Amino acid sequence: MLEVKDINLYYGAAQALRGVSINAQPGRVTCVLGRNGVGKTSLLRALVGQYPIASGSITFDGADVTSLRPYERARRGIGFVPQGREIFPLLTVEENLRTGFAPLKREDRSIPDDVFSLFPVLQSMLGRRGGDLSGGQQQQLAIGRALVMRPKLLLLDEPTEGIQPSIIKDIGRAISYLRNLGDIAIVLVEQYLDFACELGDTFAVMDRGAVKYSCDRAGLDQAEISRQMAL
Amino acid sequence: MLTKIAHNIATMTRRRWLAATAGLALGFAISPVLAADDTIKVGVLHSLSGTMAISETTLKDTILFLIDEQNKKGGVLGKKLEAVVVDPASNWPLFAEKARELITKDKVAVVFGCWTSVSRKSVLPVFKELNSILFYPVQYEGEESERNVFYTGAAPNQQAIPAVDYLMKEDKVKRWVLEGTDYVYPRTTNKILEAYLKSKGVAADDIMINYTPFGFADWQTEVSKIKAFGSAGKKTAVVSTINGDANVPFYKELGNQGIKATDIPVVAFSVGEEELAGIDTKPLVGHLAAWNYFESIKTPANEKFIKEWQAYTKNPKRTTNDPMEAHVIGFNMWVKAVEKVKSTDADKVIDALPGTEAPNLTGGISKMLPNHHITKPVFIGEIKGDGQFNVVYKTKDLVPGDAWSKELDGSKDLIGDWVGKKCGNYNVKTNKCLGSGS
Amino acid sequence: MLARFIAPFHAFLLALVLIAFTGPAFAGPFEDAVAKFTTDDFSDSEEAVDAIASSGSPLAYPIISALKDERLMFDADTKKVYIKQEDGKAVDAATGAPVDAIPDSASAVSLNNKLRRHIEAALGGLTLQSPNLDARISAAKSVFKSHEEAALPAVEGALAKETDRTAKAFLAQARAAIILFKSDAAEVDKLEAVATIRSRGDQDALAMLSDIGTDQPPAVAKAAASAVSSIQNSLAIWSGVQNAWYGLSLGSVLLLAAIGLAITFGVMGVINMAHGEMVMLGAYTTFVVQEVIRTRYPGLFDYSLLIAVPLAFLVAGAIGVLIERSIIRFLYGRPLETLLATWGLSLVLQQAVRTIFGPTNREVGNPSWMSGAFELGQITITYNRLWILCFTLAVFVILLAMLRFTALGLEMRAVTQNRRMAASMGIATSRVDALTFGLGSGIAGIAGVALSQIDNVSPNLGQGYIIDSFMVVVFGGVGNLWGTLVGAFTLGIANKFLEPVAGAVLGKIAILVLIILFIQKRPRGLFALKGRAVEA
Amino acid sequence: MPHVLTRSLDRAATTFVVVVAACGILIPLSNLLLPVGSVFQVPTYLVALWGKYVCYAILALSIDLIWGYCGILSLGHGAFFALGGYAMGMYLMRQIGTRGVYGNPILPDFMVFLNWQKLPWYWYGFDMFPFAALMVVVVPGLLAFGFGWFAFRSRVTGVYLSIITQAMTYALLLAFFRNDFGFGGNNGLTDFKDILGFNVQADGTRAALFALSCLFLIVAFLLCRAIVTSKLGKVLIAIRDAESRTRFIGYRVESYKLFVFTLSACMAGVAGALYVPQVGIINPSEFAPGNSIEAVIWVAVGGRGTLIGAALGAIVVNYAKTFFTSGVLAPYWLFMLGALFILVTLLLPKGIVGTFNSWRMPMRQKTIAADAVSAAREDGVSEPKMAEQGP
Repeated sequence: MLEVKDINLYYGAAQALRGVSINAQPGRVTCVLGRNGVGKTSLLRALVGQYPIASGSITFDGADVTSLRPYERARRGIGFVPQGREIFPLLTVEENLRTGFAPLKREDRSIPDDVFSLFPVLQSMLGRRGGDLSGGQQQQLAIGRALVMRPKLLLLDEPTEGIQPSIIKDIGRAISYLRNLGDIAIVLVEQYLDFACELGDTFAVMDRGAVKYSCDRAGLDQAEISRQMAL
Repeated sequence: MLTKIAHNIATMTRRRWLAATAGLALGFAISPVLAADDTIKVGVLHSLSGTMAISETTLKDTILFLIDEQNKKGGVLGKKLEAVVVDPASNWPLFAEKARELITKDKVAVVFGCWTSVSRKSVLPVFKELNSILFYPVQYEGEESERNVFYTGAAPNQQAIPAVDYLMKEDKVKRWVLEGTDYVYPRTTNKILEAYLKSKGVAADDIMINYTPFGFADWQTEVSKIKAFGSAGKKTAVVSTINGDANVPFYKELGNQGIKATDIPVVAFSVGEEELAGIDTKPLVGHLAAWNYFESIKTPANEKFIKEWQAYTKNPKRTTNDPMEAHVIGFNMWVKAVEKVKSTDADKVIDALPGTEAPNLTGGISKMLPNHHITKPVFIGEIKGDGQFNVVYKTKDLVPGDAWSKELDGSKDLIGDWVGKKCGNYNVKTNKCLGSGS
Repeated sequence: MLARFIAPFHAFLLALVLIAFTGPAFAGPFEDAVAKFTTDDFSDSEEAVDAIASSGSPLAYPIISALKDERLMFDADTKKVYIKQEDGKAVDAATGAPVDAIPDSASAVSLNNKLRRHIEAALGGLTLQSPNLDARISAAKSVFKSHEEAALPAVEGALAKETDRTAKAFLAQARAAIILFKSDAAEVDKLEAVATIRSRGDQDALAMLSDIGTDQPPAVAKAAASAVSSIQNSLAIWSGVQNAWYGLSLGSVLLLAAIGLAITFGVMGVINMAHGEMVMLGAYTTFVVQEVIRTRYPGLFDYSLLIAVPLAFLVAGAIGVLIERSIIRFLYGRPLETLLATWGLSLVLQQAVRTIFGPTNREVGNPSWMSGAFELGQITITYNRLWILCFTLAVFVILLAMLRFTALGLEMRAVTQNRRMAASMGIATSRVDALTFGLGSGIAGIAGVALSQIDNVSPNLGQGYIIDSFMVVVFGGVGNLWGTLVGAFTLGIANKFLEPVAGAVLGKIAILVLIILFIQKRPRGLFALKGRAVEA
Repeated sequence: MPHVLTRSLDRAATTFVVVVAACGILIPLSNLLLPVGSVFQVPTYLVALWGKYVCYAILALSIDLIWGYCGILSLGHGAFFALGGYAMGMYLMRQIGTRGVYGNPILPDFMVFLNWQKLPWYWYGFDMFPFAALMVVVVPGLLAFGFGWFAFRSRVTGVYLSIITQAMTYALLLAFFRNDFGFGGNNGLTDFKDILGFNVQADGTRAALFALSCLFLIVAFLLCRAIVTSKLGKVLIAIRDAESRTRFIGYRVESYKLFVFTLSACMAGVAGALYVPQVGIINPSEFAPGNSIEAVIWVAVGGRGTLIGAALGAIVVNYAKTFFTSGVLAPYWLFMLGALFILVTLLLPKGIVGTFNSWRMPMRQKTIAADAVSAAREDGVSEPKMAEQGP
């Protein structure tokens, strides 16, 4: 599905990613773990095309998307829930959801029922401005918005950051529901280890722009991961 | 040149500096154009871009046309005339710069140019300093007589006063609105008119003076003010010294608010055929303009001129106007003066010009006066539906232009006389030549 | 406008005359009067008009109205006078007999204002009983203005027959005006006349009542004086209403000029100094449309603006897209560089138009429905201003609806709020940028169509609006269309209330200073976006 | 020369000073000493022309100081230039004395002309050169101080500031156009005779004015240079790049901005004062917003944030203007000027000098810089939301 091979990314003279390779499969959650500033967000932004990579390749759905523009990648089915949510503040909740229509054919332009069944709060706030929602509500909206695009790959960047526990549970439920659907590949970037370990199928720990440890659910050793992250 | 400078800065050693700067400094010196002796150069100093291009471009074409015609007749003194065209771009300091360039670099024998008063004021010191000749073709506020300038447009007594006289006599106008753009020409003209009207017994209450900025476009309030002023039961007229682009919205608003010439006539001094070409004139029929020339005047000379002009510009609809005629007269006077003294030397030509005569296009012979203004006929025309003027009044004789207005306190004792007194502002009371003109 | 109503009626009348008048010519005072036109002297023509009007000849109306429209031709050599009919045929003015062709040596009898006033008065008397209502009303108005004693019987005759209420009121006023100035009228009648004229309450009434002369009976003079002051008082109140209307109208012009900028500058953040030139291109599009219509399809002239609006939108919009693709897109994130590049662009566009169309003004005509004015109470509302106000509001509403309800509108808003995220939602941001800029430019273009109706169409047209437009957008608050709307109308109305007090120049300076001070107080404009939404 | 001014000269700056000084000495000498007509003699009209360019260069420096180094884009700097010019013009008018056309010893011609009876109070003192010279600096300085005081405290920044500076110069334009204002209306001040007793039209005076302009250009350059290389300059650059952060660190951003804005206005005033006697006229059109924008463009063309570039840009653009407005090119010069502005912003975003400097950068740095630029341009990264600038 998604195959990332050996990518390098620079910010000016500083190297943010060093030969990172990961992959993601439908029906599975790939967790990318690591402390602040190790390159997790840079990796996701490279995947959606917001930062151009210097070398390496990104293959998605059998096609090389390395040189595609961000909106072209979105049109191929890469949905993105960025860190800090990046809700369109002046658009209503409904309009925020409708921005996901852009890659869809005219006849597909509807908000899937799943969005409201996963996040009922959105239903009741359709007319509110996105910027006026609480952080947790915005996070749900951001995920809902990505789902409107009918993604084949969903990239989530720290969806639990600064969110109250009850909503974290809702989000966790939503992610496992999406995984269980079986046709969406999910990449979850997290620092909240318990949350990730509960959902993840494979795990990669990053440090200084490189993947330094990886394992799958079978070989999961939470203590080891925790040790790797702390280093 | 740039890369060269940059290169120099980067690579030269300090020892080579002096040589380089000297070379650079001399670099600008080596540009003078070698003047060809087989032609006489004529400078054309009219804006071809910027806000004044709208009026001045035609005058540039006029001079080119006149030079072309003159060269067909064999030129002047056996030499061809050659036009040197520059674009001062409606920018007043640039006028001075370009004038200097024309006189010193191109060594022109005479310059035809300027439209606005400020452009003339800007180049005046240059012409005085370098002792050259400027022909200025536009009606202006007067109060000037310079040795190096020849004013072929109307002075206020050749335009404003006859127009007011006409309205007082023919339309029995008792109440006056003096509406103008806020700059020197309207200010002065209105000062003169105010003094003149008061001397004719018009009460101060019956004169309203209004000024608006350049390019004023929203005339609703002003026009309704005029309407209200006109409803005092006395016959009212508007004397408009509104300039340039502001005229079109003014007339459109007049037309739309239904102010007809039969109710409140507007007489304008800056609206000619060229300005009317931008408006649908049907609602304006009957409003007036005072000029020394109208395209519609039927004389053989004028018809011939229009035909040749339209052939030259390859535009059968191209209009003619008053400042163009002023250039025609000025050009012909200059040619005569040059042929008389057989030289293009500025001093000789300046001395020869007063007294020189040239036919104007509407019949009659204009003459250059000692004050460097000319005699002109005055016509009052009413706007017709086709954008032309119907002449309803004409002075019997040509009116000599007054450099100094007799209506203003500051200048009533002044005369310009470059023949006898050799002075542009001679006070006849004290018998003294004032200021710098001595 | 008057001519439009009279023309069909006049043709009808002329037909009647021609049927009745087929006999041979007979000499008399009428013929002598007609012959006076051949001298083409204003005072002779005046006498001729007066004589013909009072002759009772059925040819009087056709002759005088032909004179008015400069269709009355004379031949000085043969001393013949002809009427050139609107259908191109000609008749002999003295006999009414058809003529094959007017000789080439004939030319139109010339007019001046004094003569025109005579003609108006004469035509007024002649058309008081016209079958056309508008013609009757305008006839009554011109009799009111001229208040010639001779017209009194005609007015009274018409008054007796008149059935329409409006026309009747005008006729009564006309009669009152005549009586007021009739030296031998009874004092009672005069007092009644003053009351009738006072009821008009407008500036014409004011003019008439303040000019009744000194030989009136004291009671009449007193009544007139009190009427004058009462009219003046009511006019003073109306002048406030008038200022408000002028303010609305100026506001609508400001809004129209600024609304495109509210998109390119307010929404996209591009300081587009070439905005004024987009307005100018719209105006020139109107000119070109009208030129084509004038030469090819003169009948469509009244629709010229309707045709020009979409074309101007397309022309300016297409050029806008071109500019965005070739220049602006390389400068996003560098607003001040955009300012410089678009300034250069505005110079190029101006000079290009100057090269193609020449430096002088181009004539853009007003269609008939944009010409003239109507009275609302004591204020005059000109049709062009009214239509521009309606048009502006319509453009505003359509634009707002477009942004709110269409997919493109949603994408535009998403891109402006968070370009990066919008791209990750699959929105083709560069396409949206180009279309947004094109939309702003296109709206500037249609603003040009409207502005061509009240301003010069010259290469400098845009320059006059650019600073005002920026003021409006900044004053209203960048990024908020409603702010632009309120900003434009506030500035318009403030300007128009200041102008009578301070004069046009000082008024404008005062507005600029007020804006500068206002921005200090509220650095983000009138309708700054506020609240959590902005911080997010 | 004070030590503080010369402290921070590097090679390019020294070169600039030497070139300007050499021009300032050699051109007047060649004009005065060599015989007219000699190939090496600089004609007087070129002296006047280049004198004008040098004044523009000083104006450009003043703009670069606030725009290039402090991020304040003033679209109304022409106003300060014109005010300085008017102050000088008023002095020159008073020097005319009885040589005016009406021979009035007190009132300038345009006042006699409009029947003014006495000199307005604000004309008092302008017959004295020291007072006028003081006003050249004080009037623009005060206006800038007052304007900046309000604007910077209210944290008016970015485009908002640019647009209200434009409103300021536009309001002044309208005011000076008014004849009632007492500055000669549209005709402005003209027909000057003497400056400090020397005939303004004499070759010697022109040469001296040219030399003086060069001197002031050098002083202004050194002053700007001293500022931008000092600690103050670092703070200014910090304000330019991240205003709120600089404020949070504890700098009083308003005071810094106010100081540099006022100083820049004073410099512009001096430029205007030198300009007026050389061109012979000062008129309200100097206040036109277009003029101020053009001055900003000189800086952009030469290279924003490089002082030499600003001065060079002013000279290059104005030379191009002179060159293009003559002869066969005259009808097309606006195309060339417009195209120049567009191409420079697109192709040389750092201006001539800035681009030249980056050529000289080591190869490695250059590629990284280029990557950064292309990264910034890539969709999704750049955010054209200037509304977000400032707090």
